[in-house]
Amino acid sequence: MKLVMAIIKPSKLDAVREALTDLGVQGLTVSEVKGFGRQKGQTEIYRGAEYQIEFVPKIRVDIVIDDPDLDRVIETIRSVANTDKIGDGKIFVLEVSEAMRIRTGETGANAL
Amino acid sequence: MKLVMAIIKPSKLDAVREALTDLGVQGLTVSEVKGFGRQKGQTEIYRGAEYQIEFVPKIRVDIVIDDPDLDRVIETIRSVANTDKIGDGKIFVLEVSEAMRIRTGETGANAL
Amino acid sequence: MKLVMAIIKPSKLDAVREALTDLGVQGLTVSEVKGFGRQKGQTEIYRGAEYQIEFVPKIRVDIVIDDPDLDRVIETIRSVANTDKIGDGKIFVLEVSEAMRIRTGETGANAL
Amino acid sequence: MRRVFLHIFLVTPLIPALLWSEIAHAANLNDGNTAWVLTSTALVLFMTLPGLALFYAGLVQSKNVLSVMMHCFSIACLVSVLWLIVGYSFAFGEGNSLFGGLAKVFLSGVSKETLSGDIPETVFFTFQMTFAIITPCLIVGAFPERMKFSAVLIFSGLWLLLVYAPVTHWVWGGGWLSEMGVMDFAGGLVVHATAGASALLLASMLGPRKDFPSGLKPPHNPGLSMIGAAMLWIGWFGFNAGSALAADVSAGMAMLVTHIAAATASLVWMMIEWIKFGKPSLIGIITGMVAGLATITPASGYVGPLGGICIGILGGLLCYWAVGLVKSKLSIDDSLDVFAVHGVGGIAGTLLASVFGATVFGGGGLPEGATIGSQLGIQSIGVVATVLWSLAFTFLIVKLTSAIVGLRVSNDEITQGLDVSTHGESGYNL
Amino acid sequence: MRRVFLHIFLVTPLIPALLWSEIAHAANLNDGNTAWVLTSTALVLFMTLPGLALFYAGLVQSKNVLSVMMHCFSIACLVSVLWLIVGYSFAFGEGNSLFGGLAKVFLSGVSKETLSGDIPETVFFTFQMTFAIITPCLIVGAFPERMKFSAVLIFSGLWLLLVYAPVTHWVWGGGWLSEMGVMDFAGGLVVHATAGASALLLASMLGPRKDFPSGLKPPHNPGLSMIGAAMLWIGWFGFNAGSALAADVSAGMAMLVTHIAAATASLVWMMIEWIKFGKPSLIGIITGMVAGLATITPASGYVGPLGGICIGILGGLLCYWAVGLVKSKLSIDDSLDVFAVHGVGGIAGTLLASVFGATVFGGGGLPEGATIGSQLGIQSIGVVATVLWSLAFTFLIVKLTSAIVGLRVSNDEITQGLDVSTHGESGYNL
Amino acid sequence: MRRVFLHIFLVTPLIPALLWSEIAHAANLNDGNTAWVLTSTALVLFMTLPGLALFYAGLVQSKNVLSVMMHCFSIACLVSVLWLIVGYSFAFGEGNSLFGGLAKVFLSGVSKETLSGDIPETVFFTFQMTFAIITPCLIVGAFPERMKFSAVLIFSGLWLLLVYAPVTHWVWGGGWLSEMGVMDFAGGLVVHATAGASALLLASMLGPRKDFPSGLKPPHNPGLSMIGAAMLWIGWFGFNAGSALAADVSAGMAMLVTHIAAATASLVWMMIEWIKFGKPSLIGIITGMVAGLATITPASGYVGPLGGICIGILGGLLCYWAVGLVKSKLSIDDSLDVFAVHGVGGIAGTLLASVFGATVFGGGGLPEGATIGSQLGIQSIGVVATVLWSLAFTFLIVKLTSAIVGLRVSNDEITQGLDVSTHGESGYNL
Ligand SMILES: Nc1ncnc2c1ncn2[C@@H]1O[C@H](COP(=O)(O)OP(=O)(O)O)[C@@H](O)[C@H]1O
Ligand SMILES: Nc1ncnc2c1ncn2[C@@H]1O[C@H](COP(=O)(O)OP(=O)(O)O)[C@@H](O)[C@H]1O
Ligand SMILES: Nc1ncnc2c1ncn2[C@@H]1O[C@H](COP(=O)(O)OP(=O)(O)O)[C@@H](O)[C@H]1O
Repeated sequence: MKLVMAIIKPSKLDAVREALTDLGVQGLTVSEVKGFGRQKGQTEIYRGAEYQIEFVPKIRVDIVIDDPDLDRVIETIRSVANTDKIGDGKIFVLEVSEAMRIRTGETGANAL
Repeated sequence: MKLVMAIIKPSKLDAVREALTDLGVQGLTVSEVKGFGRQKGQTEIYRGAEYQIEFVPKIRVDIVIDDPDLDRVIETIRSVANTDKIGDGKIFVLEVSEAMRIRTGETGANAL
Repeated sequence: MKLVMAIIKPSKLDAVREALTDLGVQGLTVSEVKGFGRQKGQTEIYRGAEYQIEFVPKIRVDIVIDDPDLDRVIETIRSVANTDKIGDGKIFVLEVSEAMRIRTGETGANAL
Repeated sequence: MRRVFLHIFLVTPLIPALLWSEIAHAANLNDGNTAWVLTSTALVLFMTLPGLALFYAGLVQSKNVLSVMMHCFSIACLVSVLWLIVGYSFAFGEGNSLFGGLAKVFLSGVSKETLSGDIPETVFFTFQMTFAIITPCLIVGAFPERMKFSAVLIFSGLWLLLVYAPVTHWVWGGGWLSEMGVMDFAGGLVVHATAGASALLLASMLGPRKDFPSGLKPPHNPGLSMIGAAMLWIGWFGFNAGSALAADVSAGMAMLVTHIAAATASLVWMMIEWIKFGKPSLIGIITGMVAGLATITPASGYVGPLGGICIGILGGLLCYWAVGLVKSKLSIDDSLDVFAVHGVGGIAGTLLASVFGATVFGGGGLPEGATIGSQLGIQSIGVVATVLWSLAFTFLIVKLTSAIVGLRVSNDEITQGLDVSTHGESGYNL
Repeated sequence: MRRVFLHIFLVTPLIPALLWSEIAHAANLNDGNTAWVLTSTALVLFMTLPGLALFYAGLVQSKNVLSVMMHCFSIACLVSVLWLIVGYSFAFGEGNSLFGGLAKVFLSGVSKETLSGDIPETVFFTFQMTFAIITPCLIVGAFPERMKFSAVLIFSGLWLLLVYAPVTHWVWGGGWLSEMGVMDFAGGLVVHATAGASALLLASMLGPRKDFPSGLKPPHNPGLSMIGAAMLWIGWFGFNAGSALAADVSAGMAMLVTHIAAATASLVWMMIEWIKFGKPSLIGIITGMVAGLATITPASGYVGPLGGICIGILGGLLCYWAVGLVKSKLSIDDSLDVFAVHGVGGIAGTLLASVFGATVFGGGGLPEGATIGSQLGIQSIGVVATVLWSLAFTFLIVKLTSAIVGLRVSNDEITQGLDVSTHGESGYNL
Repeated sequence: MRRVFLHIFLVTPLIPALLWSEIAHAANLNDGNTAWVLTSTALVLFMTLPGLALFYAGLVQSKNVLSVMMHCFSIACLVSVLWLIVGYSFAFGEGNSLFGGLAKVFLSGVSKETLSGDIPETVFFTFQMTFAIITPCLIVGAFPERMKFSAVLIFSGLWLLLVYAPVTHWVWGGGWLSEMGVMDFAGGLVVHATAGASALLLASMLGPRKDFPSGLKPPHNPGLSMIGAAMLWIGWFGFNAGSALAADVSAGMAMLVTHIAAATASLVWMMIEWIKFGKPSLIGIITGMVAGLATITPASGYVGPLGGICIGILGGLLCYWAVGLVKSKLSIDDSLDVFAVHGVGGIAGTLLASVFGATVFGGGGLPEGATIGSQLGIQSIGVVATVLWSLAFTFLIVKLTSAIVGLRVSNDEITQGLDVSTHGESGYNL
């Protein structure tokens, strides 16, 4: 199994979720994160003084999938989350050695 | 070493932490996440209009442990976090190649 | 490629980010987490009753890097985040099998 | 409880005060009334800042919370200055029966000592200014999360002068509606009908929020809205009971029926939700409260406790029904229901004033010679005239504003949220 | 806008009011006093909405923040309607020395023009209504995070009629305690002792929160509680100084001692925490403030500055001690310390009124013929009677409510939080 | 403070009011005026609690939000008690032209019935107390996020007695500045100049926040600051119009010009930001509001609508400029701009009062015999004396405080945030 960890723009979350569901992905987990990269945070000005906001709000989507689904999932995320603008984010893939559904104790791909 | 990444119900956090501590786990890291899966989010109604909340609040617990402890940790989490209801969550396991305690520079299992 | 996952004290975030940037790291992702470990949370007292706060606020920094950079990155984080006090945190390293930049579709080390 | 006390100690310090009030009467300025109208002025400003700003801010998404507050705050400031320069004159200058004219521009002819009735005209001016402030701020609920800030200011400024000030003149400034005998104690026509009708039209001309109607996010902070609602309630005491312009029996009854209508409509809304959805919500009960208050407003000086209860019930039912109507049937994104709550409430209350104002329903009595039927006719003319005028000029002003600066921000800015994209700041850095 | 109206319809609905104002004048309507009681009414309502709602809401967990606000808001609405229908009559009808009777049901016999002392009776009615609102809302602090919403409403409605209204009649409505000469200026017995005693019993019958006492989570938003506390302080000026029912020397001194007692008790609580734990907390200082205010309430019309200080010190010390007592010794989950702060404060203040009300301690003097000792006896009778009555009827009402709808929500609903499970909304979507 | 004024200029703009007040004096207590000053007292306390506390709390980082509230709350309590014990006497005792003396210590000689003008002296005392409360609380903006809590309290207590009380005596208590004829209606010198000058010096002696000036974090909750700002605006009606000590024509005009200056300065600040940065911010507009209010304060009883507008414009411009000056040129971390906004505003307003107070600029007229030039001289003396005294004693008090308990918390505590490290609680457990 693979963990696909996608860092995307917050405004793309709903579209990504829908596209993945259409693909048959059964579940995913989302966290609010802050990103630092080529895209710079905005500058806020308070009472004339500049405050540099270093970080940009991003959403991290974690999806554990069975190996054969990997390419389709990556491709789907890429196509939906892409706006051709700096800061669209990244997709990282990690190996998952085990998965278990807490409710049933099922393991492996059945747990997803 | 292994990273055990458990997605559980928020109300189970304290029980899981206690059970793991009893087991001898020395540390863990917790984040607030939102889950999407078989369990659907609630529908909220404002002024007669329905708002579908797609995501359900979940807690993600990350525990890095030495290989031999893996089974006991998984089993403990499962037994404590289980309510037999949809949405109890998942346990994923990933390989950790290196660990270091920042304070001392210790590495490997000593760092945990 | 490697995912370096560093759990550090919130007050060290800016220093770590700057040191990594100086090192040439192009991007990173940050989340607010709560840690449990040797360092205990504070006790808060309300109207004479004690409330034990089990968890301590921590920052988790995720950096995906190319293999050769690993040692320098770890060493840099360690030296900057270290205060010699309990609770300085951990650095974990995981293997990343694939990376993609959403905007361009670049993969591998080019995506970082 | 001094009242009880009085029974115990028979000699009291109040006698001199009594004599004093005789003297005051001779000298015309009534200090008790002045004290109450000064207080009411503070209360009505409090309704907008921070009351209404919070009520609305809690209902939008967190990325637009500051922009809504900014709308209310900046409109309040702009209107204040315009009111001094020309607004007050347009509304309360002698003028003719349609328009107040320019005689009181920049308060000319009004000195510190000038009285209006038995209170200083400066106090009357400031009290009225707080009404002029809240009315365009009500319309903010029609366009949050998408309208250009420059357009907001241009629209609101013009609207004050072309809609609010004239209608105020007609109803309270000695204009044709008041000559005809229309009853509008505290602003069912002047405030709620004008704002409600204009909001509906503006919302439809501006277009909906990006995800309307499916895909909307729930209110980001209902508790903030509750704080705002509670402040509106408190402030409404100044709005309605202050409109008596005296600390007298009229003010007393106005406050009583205002309170009762608010409480009743809140309960009605709560029960509807409880029965229909099984979950009575905080947003629901406070929306009912606003509906009750808007509905009682025009009638608050004329009806008795029975009228308060009945108007509360009807206000709650009608506005609840109207919310659904606008959203589902008309599909207009009057985002925070300005028309359904204020417009419908204000209009209903204006009509109901002629019913529950009658002595037979426990009211203080209709104008001499009027019957419920005849008065209902006059009230209807008031409603129709006010609504038509509001729609016509709102249409013109929106077209004009659109031509000058455009109405909507870009979709990217909407996605980012107006707080950051327009105002360069974010609401919560927790 | 009466002013304009006057110029236009020389004979109109307002005629009665006009004539009336002549009569009132003759019959002594005092506009300064009326202005102050109108203002005080707004201030006291402000204490509950949003004051108390925020004070309590900040102390619970974030998943129950809206439910606490909803409790306060819906109880306020329900009580308002009940007060009009029968509550006021039960409390302030002539009746007999135990019960006010039904003569003033739905304000029958009270017209717009009726005076109560030198202010309109409508104003007295509304002012008193705000006291009737806050008292059951205080009890909300005993049962948050676990009580069924239907049970909350049924309990509160019955409690108003069976506990609050009768005791009010005894003390302020000409009943037996007032005949006996009990001193309770602004509600130590009527408000704080009734609410405090009932809260303790209700909490123990309802059972504790799921994680009581270990495993409790700290207040989710102390800043919100601070806002509420500050509003309580401000509003309390209307509560105590408004209870003079006049803008006179009594009101002046009442406001002064109220303020001083609040400030003193706040400092006392802060110092205790500083010394005991090394950390003076915001929650601590505002709790001290409430303790000081509750304690000075019954005494506020009788004592001088020295009394204010002493009552502040004693109120702070006693309530601090009581909080620990209830939690550790009695193990009752009176969650937000209603009894320890309001009950103990109100009772202590009622007793202390007879001490610091005496001229020898700088007070305004006890009732004619009374000594500190004799008055202390009367005050004690008042306390015992009020507490016993409150306990007895609270017991019956809780049993009844429990039989009709049950008291507690399920454990699952508690875990999920009442905001979502009962009201279908969430507090913070940031 | 008209009361003091009366003794000084026998023929002035205030004459009608004067005559009036003579009559009132004969007739003793005026209930209308008393009602208004009671109300104003509540309004001014509302400015500090929760107004100012929220305004400041929203501007700091979330880990220090409670500590700022705690500063305001605890200073308010401490000052209240000190004011009763000696502060009032220092300020308003007969004394000599420099110092009020000890005659009114613990209100000795003042009974419930004692009048001050035509209102109870207890009311005058409490009204003045609310001014004494807010002034040291303003200084909180100079030292948040780093000052020791014990040092905060010691500094504030001493400052009240050694800076605030004496200057108040000079200006309003019959001291040398009032004898000289200085015009300061509601506290440009007494409140804003003292607080502003002291804040600047204290900030520079205390040292900057850890990350000043680069590395600062933006305000954690601008909406909270907006709530506070709106409450300041409302409360300022009591501050300025209440300073007429009567519900009369003076109060009416004071409220009007106060409002107009606030609105104008808000718009000015908004426009500057819009033009300079393209983003008009909520923090900006509310800062402008405070600047306008601080600037109009000393002039509010003397100027007309034109003066209100002009003072609003000048206040906005000057304070905006001063904010940049202090931060960039002086590099002093007066963190929330107390000097730039209050100090500069208060001083500018004091000087401008002599210009726009003149009849030629629509004002009510300068004191008899004074020309704009001569009065400007007197005002300047007032400014210089007030500022020098404030600086000198602030220096001494800071040195003393530093010697007793030290000024700053440790860097570790700063990093952790004062909420947890000093007060043992956290602001948001969402
Ligand atoms: N090496 C990295 N490790 C972890 N996260 C990264 C890394 N590089 C980028 N990110 C995340 O991806 C986001 C987008 O990256 P950025 O460089 O701004 O734009 P782009 O991906 O379009 O080149 C960043 O905000 C950050 O959250
Ligand atoms: N494939 C997945 N990848 C990542 N997280 C998942 C995945 N499937 C489920 N989850 C997480 O587990 C939670 C519970 O899953 P759900 O399908 O609702 O119930 P259950 O595990 O009982 O079948 C989800 O809310 C989500 O956070
Ligand atoms: N085994 C672990 N797995 C995951 N996170 C851990 C683990 N041990 C510690 N942590 C994280 O590291 C933080 C610091 O650990 P702690 O034991 O308090 O101090 P130290 O690292 O200095 O010994 C914890 O708060 C927790 O977030």
